[in-house]
Amino acid sequence: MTAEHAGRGPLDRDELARVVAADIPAGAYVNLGIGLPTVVGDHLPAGRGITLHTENGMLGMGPAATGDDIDPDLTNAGKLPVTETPGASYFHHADSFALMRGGHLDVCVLGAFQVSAGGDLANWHTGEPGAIPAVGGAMDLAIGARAVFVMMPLFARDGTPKVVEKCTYPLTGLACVSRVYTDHAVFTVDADGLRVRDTYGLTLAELRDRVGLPLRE
Amino acid sequence: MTAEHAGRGPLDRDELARVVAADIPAGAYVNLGIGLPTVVGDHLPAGRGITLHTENGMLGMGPAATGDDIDPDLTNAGKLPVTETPGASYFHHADSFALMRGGHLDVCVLGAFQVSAGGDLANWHTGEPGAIPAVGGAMDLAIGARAVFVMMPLFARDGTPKVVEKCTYPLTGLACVSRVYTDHAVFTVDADGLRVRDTYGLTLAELRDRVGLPLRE
Amino acid sequence: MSVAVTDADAAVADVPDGATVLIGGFGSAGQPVELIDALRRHGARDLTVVSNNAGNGDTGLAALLAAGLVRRILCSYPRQSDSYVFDRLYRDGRIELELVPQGNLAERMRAAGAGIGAFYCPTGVGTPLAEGKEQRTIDGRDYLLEFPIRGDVALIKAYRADGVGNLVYRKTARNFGPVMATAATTTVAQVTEVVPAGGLDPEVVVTPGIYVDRVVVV
Amino acid sequence: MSVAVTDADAAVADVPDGATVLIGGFGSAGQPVELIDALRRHGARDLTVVSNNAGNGDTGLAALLAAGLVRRILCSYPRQSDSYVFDRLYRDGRIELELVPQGNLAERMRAAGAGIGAFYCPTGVGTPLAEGKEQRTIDGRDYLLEFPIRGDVALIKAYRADGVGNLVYRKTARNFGPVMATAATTTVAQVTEVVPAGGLDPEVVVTPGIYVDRVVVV
Repeated sequence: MTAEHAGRGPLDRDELARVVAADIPAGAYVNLGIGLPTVVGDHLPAGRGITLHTENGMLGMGPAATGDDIDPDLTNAGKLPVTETPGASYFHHADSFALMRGGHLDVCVLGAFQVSAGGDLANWHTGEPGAIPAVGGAMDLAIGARAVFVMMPLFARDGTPKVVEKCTYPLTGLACVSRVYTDHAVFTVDADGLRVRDTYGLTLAELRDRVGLPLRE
Repeated sequence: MTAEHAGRGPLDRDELARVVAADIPAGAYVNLGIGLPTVVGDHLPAGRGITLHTENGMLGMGPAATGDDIDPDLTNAGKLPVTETPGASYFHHADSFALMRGGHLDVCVLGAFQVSAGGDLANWHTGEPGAIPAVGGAMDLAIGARAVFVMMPLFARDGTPKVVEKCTYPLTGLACVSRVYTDHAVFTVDADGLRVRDTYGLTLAELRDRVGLPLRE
Repeated sequence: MSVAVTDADAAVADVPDGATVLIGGFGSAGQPVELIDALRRHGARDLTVVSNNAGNGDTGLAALLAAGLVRRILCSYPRQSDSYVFDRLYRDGRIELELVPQGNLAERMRAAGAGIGAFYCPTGVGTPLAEGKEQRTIDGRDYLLEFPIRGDVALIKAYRADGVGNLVYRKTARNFGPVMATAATTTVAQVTEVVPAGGLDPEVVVTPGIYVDRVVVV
Repeated sequence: MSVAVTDADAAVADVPDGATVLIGGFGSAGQPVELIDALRRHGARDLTVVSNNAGNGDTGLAALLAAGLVRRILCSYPRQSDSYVFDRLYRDGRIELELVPQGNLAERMRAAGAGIGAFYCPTGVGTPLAEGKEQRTIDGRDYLLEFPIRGDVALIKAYRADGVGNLVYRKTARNFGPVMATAATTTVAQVTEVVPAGGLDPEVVVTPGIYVDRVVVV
């Protein structure tokens, strides 16, 4: 059953982050990708025992560092200064990626250019001529985390949906996305394709019309 | 040129260990296998900066522990209590064997049942019916150390040479032995076979007669 | 996440018959004797055990074997001066042995924990332990293809835990513990002490708490 | 063995033209700037550099690139807001790029240090980065075959060394240092301080001295 929240506008950035944050299970180990997913960290409920991993080599990452707490040796995957929480640990890159690729993270949250109905992810490269590619840990997270949450606007600037039948951007991983959180709808992904869990600012019928894909309710 | 030391008896256990110890380069990282090779540790000259590795997870192993220094959490590969030296470090088994297999040890010293003229090593299993096999880290050391020194009596109890054309015991590693230290002779091994560096208690001619293999001088 | 701190019997109460159990230790150093004793009391049968040795004397792993609960063991060095329990079972055909070179035992468990599907390793080429394994020449050197070893449960011994399950070890008792913790679905660590989260320096944690499910103070 | 303690210029003086140089750091955290500057002054040409990023601003790795000494770079994330030196060289066709997923960069160097000939890894299956790689299905999952990355020299930044070259790091500046130290023929570490052997707790050493050839205090 889809929950339609049509009598309101689409989710703003913080509202979207709160929806994602609310879906992260208590006690989970979580990696928040660079960019939009970082905002989720500001909305994780206290006391739920959620531990943040940063792939440059730390579990138990705390909030962004400010003022005197800024330490150039303590940064997140976006190379911004962060803090440590009690119970944190540091490890080298091979250990950090073993943790990611070995299936030990409960959830990762990633931005995306496109997600296909089958859960394929495209988030590392526009593929445009002259664009300099950069992949970082995106492919490792895509295949490694037990649940891959994507967080993105539902529509590109030109209005085309970013949830697609088949990705046209270069892929990051195959059939790896579990859920897609967007400003206009939350989707779950399984072997049968996309199901709409929530809509925001439009009805399911309107969503189907604008996305143009089979969307189960 | 072979150095013949015929005017004396064969090397005893400590003399043999001293010959091996004298050949370990200053500054070397060394693993001494269980059994006879352990004796080499007692004869390493001080001040040569030789560091001992034990595959259960330590660099900078010191001499055997006695009395109050015995700590059940600090043992060597033979499971005997040992000590640590200044500059020691501990690591887990995957890291310890990565170090061994990655070619970082300068020398390992191993016991053997047989060594072939081509440097094949047999030291883990008699292959007799009913014998329980046990390999430990022998195969990892054989392929991993930059130089593999074998230390053994030249003749088995029945008088047959343990340096052979082709091993009849199950192999530990192929073409991996660099030198063979025995009570009656020291051999170097290369692509052309065995060369006799020293004899003890017999002449080169007598050695050739008893071993029955082509032995270069 | 706060780690579950429990007693030894509760910590192994859900190990099912037929489970693969990774058991830490090199000889007696790092052997989680109290957890093994609890597993024996629990009585799960047809176990596959992965451990470097096959027990010493009559206690710990040897007692588990003597109780007839272990169908199969993967280890590198079963034969020791006091491994008479294993020796008897093996000669009587009452336990299967898969002999694994020590480095492969460690690296195959690391592979399981790290998501590696298989790896090429030079250990054992040309030996009887190469039988049945794929061989490949890479850059002029021969390698054997080795596959991961995964556990349903790992029983390990560490020195101290903190409240989120971070572990530090003591000297060479560290041995297989950190690797096994990554390779099992459920990891149980026996420790001498649990300190609050923040009580271990983040720089010196050897096993991060993400790999530790239950802690038992003995 | 006592580690050689030297100055930055002496530490890189024997790096030949055409060398493969592993350079630690994730962005600026852990980047061995003083060693990179010395390598630039040394002037070895046609270098292949392996590093997570391709330089920031005009200093460190970016300056090495700007000096025209680097023919080829393997990295996971060259494009950053201030990677204009690399960007220009790349667009001008004056530097080759091999883009390697970050986990493969680390694991391929670990493999080099650990004697692994190759390994099967799930990262990148079905993506453009799988092109030209062998694929194999193991237990129903698809993997790509990845080969080791070896260095002639590794330049890394640690926090403290002791007299035998044991290293400890600081926070997330640890990143690639410990892995690169194992993967290079010669490893040079810049540190803030060298303490005597015995001055680091053996339990907390991250990189054992066997992997460290030269130490430079900056």
